[in-house]
Amino acid sequence: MKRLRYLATVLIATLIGTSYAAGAPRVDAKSPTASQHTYYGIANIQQGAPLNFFSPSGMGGQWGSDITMAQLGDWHFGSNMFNFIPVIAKSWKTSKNGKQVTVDINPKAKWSNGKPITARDLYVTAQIEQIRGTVEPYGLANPITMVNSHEVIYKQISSSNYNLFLRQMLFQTIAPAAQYASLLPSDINTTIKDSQYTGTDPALAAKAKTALTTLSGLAKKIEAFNPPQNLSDGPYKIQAVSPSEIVLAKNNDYALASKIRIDKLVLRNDNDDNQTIWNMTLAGQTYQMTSGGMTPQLIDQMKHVSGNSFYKVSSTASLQMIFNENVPPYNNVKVRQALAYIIDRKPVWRVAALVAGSQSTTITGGVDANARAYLTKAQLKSLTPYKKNLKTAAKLLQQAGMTKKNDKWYLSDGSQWTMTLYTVAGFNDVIEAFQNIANQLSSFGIDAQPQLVPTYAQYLQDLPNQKYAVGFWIGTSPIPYNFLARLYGGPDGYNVENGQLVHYTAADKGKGNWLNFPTSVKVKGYGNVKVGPLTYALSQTRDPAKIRKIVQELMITTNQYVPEITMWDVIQTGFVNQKYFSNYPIKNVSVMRSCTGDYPPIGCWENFGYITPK
Amino acid sequence: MTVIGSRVTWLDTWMIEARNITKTFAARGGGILPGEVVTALRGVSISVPDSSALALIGESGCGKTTLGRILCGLEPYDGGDLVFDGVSMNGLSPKERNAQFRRIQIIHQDPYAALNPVRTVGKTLTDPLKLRAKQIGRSASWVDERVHELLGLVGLDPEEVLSKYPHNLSGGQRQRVVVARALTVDPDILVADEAVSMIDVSLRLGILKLLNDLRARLGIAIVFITHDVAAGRYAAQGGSMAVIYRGEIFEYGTIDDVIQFPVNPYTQSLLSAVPVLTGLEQPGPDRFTPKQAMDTDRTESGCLFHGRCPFATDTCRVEHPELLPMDGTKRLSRCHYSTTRRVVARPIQAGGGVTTP
Amino acid sequence: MKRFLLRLARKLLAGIVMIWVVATFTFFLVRLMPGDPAAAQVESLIQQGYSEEQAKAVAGNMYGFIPTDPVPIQYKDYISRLAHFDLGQSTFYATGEPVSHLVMAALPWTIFLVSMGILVTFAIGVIGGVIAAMKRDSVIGGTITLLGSVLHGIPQFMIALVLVFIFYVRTHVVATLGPYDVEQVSPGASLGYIGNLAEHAVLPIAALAISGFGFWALAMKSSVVTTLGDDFILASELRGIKPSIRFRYIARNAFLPLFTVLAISLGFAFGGVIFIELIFVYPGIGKMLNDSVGQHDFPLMEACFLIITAAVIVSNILADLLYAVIDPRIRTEK
Amino acid sequence: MEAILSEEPQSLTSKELIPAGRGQRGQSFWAIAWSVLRHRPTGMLGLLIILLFTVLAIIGPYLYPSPLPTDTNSILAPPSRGHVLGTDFEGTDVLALIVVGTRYVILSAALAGFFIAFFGTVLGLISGYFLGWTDSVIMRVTDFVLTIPGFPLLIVLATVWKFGDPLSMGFVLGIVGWGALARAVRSQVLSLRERTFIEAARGLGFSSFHIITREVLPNIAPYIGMKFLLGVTGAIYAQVGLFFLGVVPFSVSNWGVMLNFAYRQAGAMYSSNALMYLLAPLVCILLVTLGVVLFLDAADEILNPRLRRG
Repeated sequence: MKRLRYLATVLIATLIGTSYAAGAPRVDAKSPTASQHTYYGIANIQQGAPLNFFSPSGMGGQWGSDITMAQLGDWHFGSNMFNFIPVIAKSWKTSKNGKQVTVDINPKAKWSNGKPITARDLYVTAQIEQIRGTVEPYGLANPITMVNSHEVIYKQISSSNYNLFLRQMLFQTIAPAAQYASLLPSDINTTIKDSQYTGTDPALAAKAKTALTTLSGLAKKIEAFNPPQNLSDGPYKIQAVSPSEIVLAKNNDYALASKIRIDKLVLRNDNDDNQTIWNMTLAGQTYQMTSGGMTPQLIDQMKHVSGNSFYKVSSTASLQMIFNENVPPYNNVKVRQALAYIIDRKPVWRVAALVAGSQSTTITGGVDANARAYLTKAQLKSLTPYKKNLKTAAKLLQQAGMTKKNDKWYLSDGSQWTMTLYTVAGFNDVIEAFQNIANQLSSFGIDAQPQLVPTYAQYLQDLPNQKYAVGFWIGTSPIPYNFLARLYGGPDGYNVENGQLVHYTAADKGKGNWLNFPTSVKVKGYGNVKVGPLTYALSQTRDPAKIRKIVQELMITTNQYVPEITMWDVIQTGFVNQKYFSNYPIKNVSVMRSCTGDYPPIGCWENFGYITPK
Repeated sequence: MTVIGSRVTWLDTWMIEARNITKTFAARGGGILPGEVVTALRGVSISVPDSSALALIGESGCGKTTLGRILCGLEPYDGGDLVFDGVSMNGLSPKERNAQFRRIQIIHQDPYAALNPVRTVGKTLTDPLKLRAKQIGRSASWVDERVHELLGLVGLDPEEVLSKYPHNLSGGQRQRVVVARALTVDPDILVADEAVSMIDVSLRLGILKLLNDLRARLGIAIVFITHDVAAGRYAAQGGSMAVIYRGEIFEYGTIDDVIQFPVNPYTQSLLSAVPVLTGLEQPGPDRFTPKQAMDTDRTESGCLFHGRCPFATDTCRVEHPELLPMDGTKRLSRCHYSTTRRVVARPIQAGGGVTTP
Repeated sequence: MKRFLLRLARKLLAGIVMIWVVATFTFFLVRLMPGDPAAAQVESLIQQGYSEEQAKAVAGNMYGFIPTDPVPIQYKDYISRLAHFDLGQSTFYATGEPVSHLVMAALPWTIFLVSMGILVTFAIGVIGGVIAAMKRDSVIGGTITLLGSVLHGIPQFMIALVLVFIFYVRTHVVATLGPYDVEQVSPGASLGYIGNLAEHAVLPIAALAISGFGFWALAMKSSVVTTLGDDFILASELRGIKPSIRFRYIARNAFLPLFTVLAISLGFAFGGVIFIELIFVYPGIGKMLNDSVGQHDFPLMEACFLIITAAVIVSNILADLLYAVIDPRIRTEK
Repeated sequence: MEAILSEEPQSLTSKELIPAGRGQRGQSFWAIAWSVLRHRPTGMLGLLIILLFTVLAIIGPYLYPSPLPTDTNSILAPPSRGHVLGTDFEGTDVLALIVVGTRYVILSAALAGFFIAFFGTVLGLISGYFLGWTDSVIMRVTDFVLTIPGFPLLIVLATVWKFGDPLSMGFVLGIVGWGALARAVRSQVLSLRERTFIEAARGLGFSSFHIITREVLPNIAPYIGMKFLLGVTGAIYAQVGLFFLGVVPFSVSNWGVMLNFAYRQAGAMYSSNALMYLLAPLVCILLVTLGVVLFLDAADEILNPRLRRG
């Protein structure tokens, strides 16, 4: 028995040891200062992720923690115009032709260590973005000009006339030169310049290739860099992180610190299948939650919790079922139209997105709100609504050479028509939608089956590799060029290289064209429409009337040729609890929309002057 | 009688002959360490004549059971040879050898373990008979007849036992079923390994009688392995007896000779240990007990028995004795000093005298 | 003793061989994956702007072998890295982070849960088993036995869900899931932290205990019943030895065989705690395994699986040692 | 979850070798089974539950032909006259889903039990009967299978293996779970070898195949039968666990998928409407396993005459 007792002692000692090791502090664990206003929220926390927002899995970009020059302000459907509220920048000026932007830095803008943000930080950041290749599509010329310590000039290269240049420059996340400059070699500008050569001189081309290799190596180094200390804090500084929680404190060095009224922000990790979100909301323990895919009944219950207010903001995204037109029969427009007639989109929406979506009534490539904003009343009326009509569908299919035998549809080559609808594990709304669509198709005589791809990353990787004939994606952005380029841009083989539009066909493997929409189609009232160049033109003009005309043309083309079937328009929903804090922007659609990217949107809302402690 | 090499040939016809069989076992638990080796048989030769009987007698662990199993082909041997009707087993293919070994069937000590508990008596007998029917080209109906015949032969009522499971039978009945099963393949020899030691005393005689009966009626030879001298004597009536000690035959001769007039000290020590029925028997005058218990004696030099033998001399300690014929008798003995001693108890006559057979 | 050490050495060797086999198995399993994840990684790196050579090198770092090399060479690379405890780099979680770091951060949580859970389960189960055996004709004994069988038949994740439902969803007795409350305490060797840790561990350990109770109670009961039938116990009864002393006899002798099972079950619990970690949000190996499979982070997946297997092997060896330490019959043998 | 993979508690499985016969003369197997079940109402209940689900597995898909009707006007509806157990996320009757889903669960679990019994028995028999190098090889493989933690292995395998149909699910569960049985069967065979009837059979000239199948196997059949039943319960846990984690393919009527959706999507824990969507598969899983557990004791008694009441 003595031996057993000894054994027990050893075991207990081991336990205490492991429990200590389990909690070995990773982050500075000072006890929080006495605070007046603690705010509870929910976030997706990746413990141990590097404090580097260039890293694909870094911790930047949450709770408004990355600092940009400005924040997207007011905008509305049907226009390319935006307002911005300054953050690091105090003010900016755009040249008349829109190709040059001069930015003046806010003297109050400081890094988390209290040092001021200077022109050099912006200069180094621009270099880093050149290395990573992220600013190339916008035509930013390298290097940028430092006028003085607080003023810089961004220029577009001569061949580029990108109309969202200002927006792009202002949204740049700024990196502290003190940390990142040491990663860059002194001749970096030469290397960048060398890499941009596109001429025919073989010596220079070889040099360009070497330069590209150097740059991609540097990009990797930058992404892998894990700074010992985060200097780029936004409104909040991380105080402590545990696997289930993160505690943040107000950052007094933040440019807009005067607008931040929360002293301490406690965010619970929601990496447990919504259980934390739901439980905390039902208990009134979170002051803000963003959630899609909730049942109406859950929403009802949450509404009854004291202080909870439900909000619902129409978003700019839609869920689209898409076709790979390399794969017959989906290359046949009649088949795509027929599918649009077979699928009743109302039950699809009801099953998948009753709360977090609104029924889509148009097929134009954009959300209904976009269609209403850009199309005239007459045009709206002339759109084919694709209301469920099995007779029309059958007729279209017969015209496409298909036959129906024993209640099953057969392709023109005599094989039975089966459909695999690809979606991603965990994307429950899409799974539910595809399940419903599969049922509808099966009742019509097309054997359809949803199929789950394990990860979204894999799905996005397989999509351009033409692995799926039928899939889904999320049509995004209110900006006409962006949502139309989703269909007639990169995925259809139209790429911008050095300010020029280049088209690759589906045969150019690995060049990204997998939608394989015809380069030119005949559209009633417009004649031959060349979708690629027309879409590109959207990014190159600053004339609102011209933009409107192009959008109309492309929307009607989409409606007639159905490269996608919009299943529903996404609605942003969530709750805020007004027991301890009030003045939420939930009625301000612009603010709500511009803060959707932040999770949670607390810091973003505060930048606009919202959220007041009671 | 002649001894040529180690081959005992005092009979002209023999069915089975073991020549100089040796066998060792690797002790367990060796693992990657070289294991110890236990020597079971050190060159044993016996022969079993047609429809004769041979009793193998010795203490437990002496190798008699191993020898029995080797005879039945259940155990491979390391050296020597088995010769069936003049055919050497060493030269046969495994398949041919198995066919030969089928002629020798074993009757195990524990009749319960020897029967498959989930099969009825009928099934136990039918299966081997079916195999037999195929071999000798008989019909299915023959199998049925034969089952009844065999059960009759071993003295069981077919109607009563056919559908019974082993646990429904008495020990004696089970052993009879075992015998019947052995008979299904028409063996020439039955090796009975302590065949009655686990059966109620009251039923033993029946089984022994059955074995004798089979010998008499069917001409089946019996090899009777036992530590019980009386049972051995009864079972191997008219046959011969081999006394085995630590893997060697110490004495060999006709059964009555060996028991009445043992010449080897080891045989004598065994017989001395046979209990005497006080009042009915008188102990042999030369009775003695060995100097130490068997398992403490592990000497490998000289006579293997010298450590326990009260008559051992220095010669015994050094020189290993051979199994040699006694002058003028059909008797072999392994001793430097073979001599007859009177160790067997004799019945007391009504008149008080002692009979001399 | 020499014999004992020799046996230990043999077991360790067998364990290493086993780990090698498992590593080989997962290596080829990953090669079997549709679409070859390593090659896909190269592809996606090239798309990110890497040159082909660099992409291969980077993916090589991630997986522990160069994806486009012939399989035998890949295998050799992989094994030789493994021999240096280089498990490659995560492809999803904190890209480029050595897998060994991630696994080492997760391991303490699993060890904590598993060892605590097993100890509590074992204690409760053994006591229940003894009672069930001693009073096996009474209502209590019958109830324990029945409860044991029923609980043994309920999947662990159901019990965990029920506990979450009662204490987290409905009554809010527990405010947060997860291992501790960082808002209230900071990790360190403080009493507050350990208390907080213990508080949060109550539910997951309860789930482990409830689902494991049946196993131990039934095993202990049968062990005690067997011991009760032993000759020496019967003899002690006849000799009139005090019941309390007899109880110690019984407990000790019934207890011994279970101790080895305890160590073995420690290893299996490593693989079995996945649901508990997921439902109660403990960032342990099991959760990491599940997440890495979900994200197709194969280097991490391989590492998690190897660690879990190694845990089983180590606890098997531990079981062997324990048995030797506890059981006097084995201890005295040479 | 490790039930099919690890050693069972001694009280449940490591019963001594069962030298079972068919009992008294004249009593058929069915008569014995009936008399045991009559005296054990719990065993009878277990058998009835098993039978009920087996019948559902057979006729289920005929009761509710595919595709099941959906009604998007009553999504996640609470129980009502039309939908006794409510509806799921697309308005399909939960009862219909449960009934249709029975086939996959029962069939794959039965197949898993079969494969466990098959691999375990064959390998254990061969290993224990032939010994020597065959035994060494098989036992090393068995050690390997026993050491690899089963459920994590299933999760890892899910990355390559498609569990879509019951056969592939049952097969993989069988492959993962046979180790303990093989080892147990081997030791049973070893102890049977001590019994001389095996030797006698060899002496009579029977082939090894005959001896293994006709002499050895019937003796351990009851033991294997029990292991089969335990394997079935283990397989149900394992597959439902896999579906619950969502690592295997999607099928609306799969009980594990129902659990997953009810828990993660419908918030069944938080809203009473969807509670039946969560509870129905849960209760069914418990019922099936309870049925097997209850029946186990009776089955033990039927197969093992020594436990039979005098």
